[in-house]
Amino acid sequence: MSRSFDLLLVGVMLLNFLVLGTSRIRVCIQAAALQGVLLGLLPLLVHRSFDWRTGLVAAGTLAVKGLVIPSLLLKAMRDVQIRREVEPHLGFVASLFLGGIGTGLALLFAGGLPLAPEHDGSLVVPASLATLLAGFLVLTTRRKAITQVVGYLLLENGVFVFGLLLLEAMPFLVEVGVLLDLFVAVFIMGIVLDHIRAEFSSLDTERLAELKE
Amino acid sequence: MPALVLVALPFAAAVVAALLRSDRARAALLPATATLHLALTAVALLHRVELKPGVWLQLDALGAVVLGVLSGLFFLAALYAPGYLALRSDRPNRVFCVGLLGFLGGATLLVLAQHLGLMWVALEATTLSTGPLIYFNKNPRSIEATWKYLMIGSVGVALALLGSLFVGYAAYLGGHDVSLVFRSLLDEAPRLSRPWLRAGFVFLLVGYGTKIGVAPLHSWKPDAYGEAPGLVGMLLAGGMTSAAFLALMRVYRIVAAAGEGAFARELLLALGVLSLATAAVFMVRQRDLKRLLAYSSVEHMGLLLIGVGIGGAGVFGALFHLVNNAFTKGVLFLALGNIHRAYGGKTLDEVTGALRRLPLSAGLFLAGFFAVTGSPPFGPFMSELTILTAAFSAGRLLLAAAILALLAAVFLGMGGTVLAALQGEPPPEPVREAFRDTPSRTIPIVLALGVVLLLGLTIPAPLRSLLTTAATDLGGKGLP
Amino acid sequence: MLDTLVQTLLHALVLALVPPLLPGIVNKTKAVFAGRTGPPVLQLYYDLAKLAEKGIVLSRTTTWVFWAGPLAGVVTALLAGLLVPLGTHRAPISFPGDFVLFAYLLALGRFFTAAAALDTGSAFEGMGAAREVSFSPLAEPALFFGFLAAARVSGSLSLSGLLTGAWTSGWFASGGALLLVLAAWFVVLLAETCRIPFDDPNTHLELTMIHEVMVLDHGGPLLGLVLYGSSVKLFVLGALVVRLALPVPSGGPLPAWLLFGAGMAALAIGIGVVESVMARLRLVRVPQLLVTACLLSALGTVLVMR
Amino acid sequence: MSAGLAAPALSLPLLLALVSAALWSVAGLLGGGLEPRRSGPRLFAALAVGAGTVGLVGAGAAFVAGGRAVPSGAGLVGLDALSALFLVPISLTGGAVALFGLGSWHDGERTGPGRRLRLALGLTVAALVLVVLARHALVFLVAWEVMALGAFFLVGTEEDRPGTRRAAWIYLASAHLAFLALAGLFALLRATAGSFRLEPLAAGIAATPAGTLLFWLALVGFGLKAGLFPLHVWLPPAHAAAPSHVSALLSGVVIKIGIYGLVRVLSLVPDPPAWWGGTVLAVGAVSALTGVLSALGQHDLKRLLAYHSVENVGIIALGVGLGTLGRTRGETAWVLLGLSGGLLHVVNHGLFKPLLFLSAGNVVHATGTREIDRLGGLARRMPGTALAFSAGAVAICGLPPLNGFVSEWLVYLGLVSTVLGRRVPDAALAALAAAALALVGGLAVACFVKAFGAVFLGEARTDDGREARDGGALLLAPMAILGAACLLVGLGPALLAGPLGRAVSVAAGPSAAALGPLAAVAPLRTLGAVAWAIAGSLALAAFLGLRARSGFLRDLRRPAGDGDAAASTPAVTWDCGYAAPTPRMQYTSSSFAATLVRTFRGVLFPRHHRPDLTGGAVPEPGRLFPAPATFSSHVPDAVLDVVLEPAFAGVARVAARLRAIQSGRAQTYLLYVFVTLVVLLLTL
Repeated sequence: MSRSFDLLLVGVMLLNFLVLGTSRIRVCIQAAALQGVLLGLLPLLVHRSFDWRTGLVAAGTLAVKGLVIPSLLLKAMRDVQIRREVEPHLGFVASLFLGGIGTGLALLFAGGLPLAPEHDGSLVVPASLATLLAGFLVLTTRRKAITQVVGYLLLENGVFVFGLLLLEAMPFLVEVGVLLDLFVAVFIMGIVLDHIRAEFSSLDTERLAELKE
Repeated sequence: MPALVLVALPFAAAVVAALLRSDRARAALLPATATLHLALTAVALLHRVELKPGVWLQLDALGAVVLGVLSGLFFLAALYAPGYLALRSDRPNRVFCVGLLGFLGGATLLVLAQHLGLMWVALEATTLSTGPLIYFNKNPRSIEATWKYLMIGSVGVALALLGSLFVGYAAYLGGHDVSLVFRSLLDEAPRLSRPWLRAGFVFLLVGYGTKIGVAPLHSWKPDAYGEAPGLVGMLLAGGMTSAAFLALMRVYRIVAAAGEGAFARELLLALGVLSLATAAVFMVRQRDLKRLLAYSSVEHMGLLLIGVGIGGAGVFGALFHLVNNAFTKGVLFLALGNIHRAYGGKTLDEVTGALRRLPLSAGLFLAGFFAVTGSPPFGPFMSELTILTAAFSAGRLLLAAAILALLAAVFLGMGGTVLAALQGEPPPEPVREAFRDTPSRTIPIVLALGVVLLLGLTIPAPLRSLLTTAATDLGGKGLP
Repeated sequence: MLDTLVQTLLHALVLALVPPLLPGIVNKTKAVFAGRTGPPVLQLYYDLAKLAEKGIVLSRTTTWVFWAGPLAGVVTALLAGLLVPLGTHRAPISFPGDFVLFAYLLALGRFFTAAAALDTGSAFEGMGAAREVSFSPLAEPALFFGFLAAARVSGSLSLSGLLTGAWTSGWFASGGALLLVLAAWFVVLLAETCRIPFDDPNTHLELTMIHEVMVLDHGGPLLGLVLYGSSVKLFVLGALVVRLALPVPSGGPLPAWLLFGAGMAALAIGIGVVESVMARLRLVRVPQLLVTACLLSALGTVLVMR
Repeated sequence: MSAGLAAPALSLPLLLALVSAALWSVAGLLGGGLEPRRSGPRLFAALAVGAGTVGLVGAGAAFVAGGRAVPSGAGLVGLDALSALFLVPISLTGGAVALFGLGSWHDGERTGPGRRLRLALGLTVAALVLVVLARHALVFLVAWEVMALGAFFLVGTEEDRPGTRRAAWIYLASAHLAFLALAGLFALLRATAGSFRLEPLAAGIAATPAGTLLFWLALVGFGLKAGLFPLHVWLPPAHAAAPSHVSALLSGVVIKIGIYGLVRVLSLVPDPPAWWGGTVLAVGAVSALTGVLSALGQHDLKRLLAYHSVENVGIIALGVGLGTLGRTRGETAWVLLGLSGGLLHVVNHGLFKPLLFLSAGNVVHATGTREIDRLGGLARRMPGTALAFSAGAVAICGLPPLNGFVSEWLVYLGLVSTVLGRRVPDAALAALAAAALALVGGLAVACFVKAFGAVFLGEARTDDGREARDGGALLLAPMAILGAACLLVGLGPALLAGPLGRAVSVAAGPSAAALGPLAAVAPLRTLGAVAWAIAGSLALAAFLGLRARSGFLRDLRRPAGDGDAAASTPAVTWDCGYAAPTPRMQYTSSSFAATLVRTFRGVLFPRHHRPDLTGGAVPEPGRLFPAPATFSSHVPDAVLDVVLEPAFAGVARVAARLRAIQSGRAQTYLLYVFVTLVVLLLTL
């Protein structure tokens, strides 16, 4: 694996911290978008030989993760006029701290798993797990529905990173299917967000805790 | 190539439904599609062939069992749907019908998929298509339920994807050309990389376990089942869970073939027992009937995992229980749907004396209650007895005793609520036109109960052989 | 054969005629202790004869049960008497487990006597009935533990066998145990026949009585039957105690009968003495005394088993 | 059952039994289900009586045939002496109950419940027959559950009355717990013996852990149904709430099925450990004692009778336990006496308890109350019922010359022969049991003197019974039948020696061959003769009493008031010359039992509701008299009210607290998913 590849992965991980650290939802979304763009570039670096499949996957990823979904979220944010994630269940500093621990754990865990020679020493596995954890952190600690969607995006990005190891293993159809599913999922979430806003005139998930026991 | 048609049919119908103008036509489209699907299923079941490597869509024994359940259940739901939608004619049903058909298509694809990735795609599709169904009632409670369902479901499915990738990488390290087709994975199983396989199984267990709804991953269930219309609840509790269970079983089969079966079974047992306990805790004095059924679903999914975890004849019992549970849930959810309509509520605050106000539906609900709590001569009893016997045969006396104790607790919890709702004096008639039992709204329930009763009295030979094959595929054995 | 027949007839005659004598002896003893002349020993016979002449006053409340009480009392007591060996021979009726019949016959009598008392609908007689049926159950275990001990000692299952056998083998082997049983049975006797310290047969304070208060409304022949019945009961239970306590001398029936008669007389005098020297217990104390009796004979059984 | 009918080799008795079962279900379906307008009840009664007769004939035929029939009917069903023995009370009581139902339960305003009642009744009895015929675990379980659920609907017949629903629920809960235990039991049998057939197990299983679990499952499952202490909790409420003839069926037959199952399963085990028999024996003794004690404290006539069922089942279990112990020790006498005593008591209790419940039902029907302290003096208004009840009372107290005495005597005899035995522990246990049994007998007498006296004797305490009448022949005939049967068994126990012996030899399982004839250890002929003597002398006494004062018979039928001066002078109760006594001054049942209840307060936990003397009870300055105050007392159920209710409340509280984990926040739920993932990953 090339050095630039690992650099991009480092960038992905740093973006996790940006998402975890900021209270401004716009920044969150843009960070996720940027992460999407990086993910879109990664496939091109995996293969020494460029083929049309990789190109399509890269393009699709760029489009979906980098453009469409972020713009959807930004629109939703504008509609409901919220700027900041106020008083999350876990403070931003603490989130960053946990994110750091998570990244460390990811490195440890990945160390325990065998790798193919060609992947040896690459940051793929730790990066993927770290992003996954970051996604989970956002999902479990943030109150605004939009932020949670961002968390879900991070989660998916983590999975995607790992998928790079299997680019040639994964048949094209599945790749596309995965992308499509992700897109539809977020799209439907967007719709639901819209309804939530219409129903509660807010995107605070505290309102969504009526059903108990 | 019936497989492809089977998958294509519902999606095509969904498109048609989306295009159709009139709500009544759309409502009518459902039974038509369901009947056709059932017929095709029958054909597919009759002409099953041995698994060929490299084929992506094919019906093996396990798939056949679940496909039969799925198609039959959807048929009943579709029979029930027109009457129900006529009752709710105040709201458009386009999204609803499309969602239903999409669910059928996704689930069928899931059952037929012989490829790890494709199977995942199908499951995600089913998840997404059912979201709108839960939101049918369009009130704050239902939107909350939908939100949780989507969030938790999607996260679970994402974890499952990572798990699938792990398995794929395990194969990659196995050093042969990576194809995620089950057949080849099974053939190569011994050479898969154990650490990745185990990790992959854990992720898949958590991911698909979320869809199956075993504790502690069940948290979306009561909300979703509680707020969705009766027939959706039925499809979720009987169809979605069964399909997700099938997905898990396919993975389990690979893990077992790779020689990690013991490890996997321990995890299954742990989650299973935990589910039973959780269900018991939440059923005690549960005032909401639909949530009660949701926890009952948690309980029975737990039983499925336990059956597989025990191994031997327990696997047969688990698969048989999957069939029984699906149709029993059909009885319960549809009957409860009627009661819900009649009282305009589903908690003990509104519902009392249902046996007087709605004799037929309430009677069927009572029968379903006895069936689901494992009373003979209904099917669930037979399958639970099989699982229990397997536990004893495996020498797990404590486990068996624990199962018995938890089942008792579940009965105590469930019975109190159910009887309180069915017996006693009904409240004065509501002002709006009184709901009555009509054939269209009761015949599907009677059919479902008939199936449950039949399965309790005897296992038809074809089904028996099918279950036996499926059980042996999963490393268990059939009834001695 | 003939001998058996004669003995049986004798048994029946003694059982039928002698009982009213016992209360006479008891009262005479008490009179002596009190320094009075007291009624003649045969007083009860005179009373019975007189009562037989009288008419009956029936409460409008009563039914056939009111009659059944006295009759059943007499019949069951007599039948029970046929189970207890008196002379040298086995009792007229004797079979394995007949001691169960013995106890349950008395219970049958108790059932109807108490029911008859309730039949009058009087608060006092209800109270008496309640006490009668409340105290005697506590006496039953004492009785049965005794039977069991004697049975294990003698290895026999019938009253005749275990009462006789108890002496021949038992007293030397395990005398202590049988002594305990004897004590317990004496207490049971006092309780069952409503004697001091359980009940005072000739008090007239209804609130403190048990047996007497049950029969307040029985008059004339019915009262006669009641008195006769209770005397028979006294005789039968007494015979039980005496047969356990005394041996059967060899050398023909005559000495045996004489010894038995002497024993019964001694028992009656003993009761008289107890009644003269003791005071009635408070009713709440009665159960405790009975439980003590049970413990005594239970201890006896344990000793026998050792 | 269908398989049973289809099977080629069906012995005649078995066929008859199956026909009877079929008739019962038909009766239920026609008489209850699809009712031809008004004739439903009559049709039901007719079919039911027919079914009962067929069942009796079948049982008789089975005894004649020798009663060791191998399971026929494809091995699904079979009829041996043990099954036949239980078939007798089922058929007899079933028929009697159906007749009584026709008398009391076909009045117009109760048609709806009436139909459901008949349907459930027919199916329940059919299932009962099938349970005793079953030779295959699945047949057994299915029939068992049909019976259990049928009984649930029977108990809930009058669900509109207060307390009925709770009673039905308590019953259903215990029934299902029992069923689960049995499912576990048969699953275990299947796993160990390798077959669902009810066939003798291999030796040595009893000693394994599986064997221990097997015993406990059987004891709990069947004990719950039989109502052994402390599993009896459902009995009192259910018997009180159910229609009286249903109560008769419940206590006469349904709870006996628990005993049947226990005996049947024990008979499958070739070598029961000593502690099995000992445990059953001890449990039996405890149930007998607690049952009769709790009965003493009741004011509700039917609850009182229900507690006596606990007592009698205890006596039965005592016999069964003794028999099992005898099998372990190889003492044939214990086996013969214990088992025959227990089984005979099953039949006897199946006769006199329905008799009591039917007469109690007649009282409730005529007065509309079950409160003993509201009744009184009914003997003059309902002489027939009074006679029936007194007969039942004498029988259930085990008093000669009626049937109760025979079975209790057999048990006593077995216990005493154990006392004479060599092993001191056995002897001590038996001695304790015998003494306990004696105490129980005495207390039972006390209790039934109270019940009989308070309900039928003295003066009516309230107006409830003013218009009470005996009711028609349909109500009296069943009682007459049952009473006659009681007397018959009492007078001719020797007649039963044969069938009883056969049943015992089946119940004794593999070791049965060694058993001698029952008559060898139990002189039943002598006992019969003595019974005749007792009955004769009582009759003679009655006759003499009649002659001496020819007022006797007239007193039987005499309405209050007019007497016969020549025979006897009518007057008011003298009562020590107490002036103007009123009926309310009579000793009530509560005060009657007060002494004993106080003596045994340690186990009865009597509750007193005293007036608050500091408050309104003392007069305020202005007023002369204190405000009216009330005092009441009741004896709660020592297990249900004292232990279980609080325990369940506690559990429910804990569960409620645990439910906080379902907080409603998606974030929390996702956290659970995450935690699960991490925990499972740690197991790698």
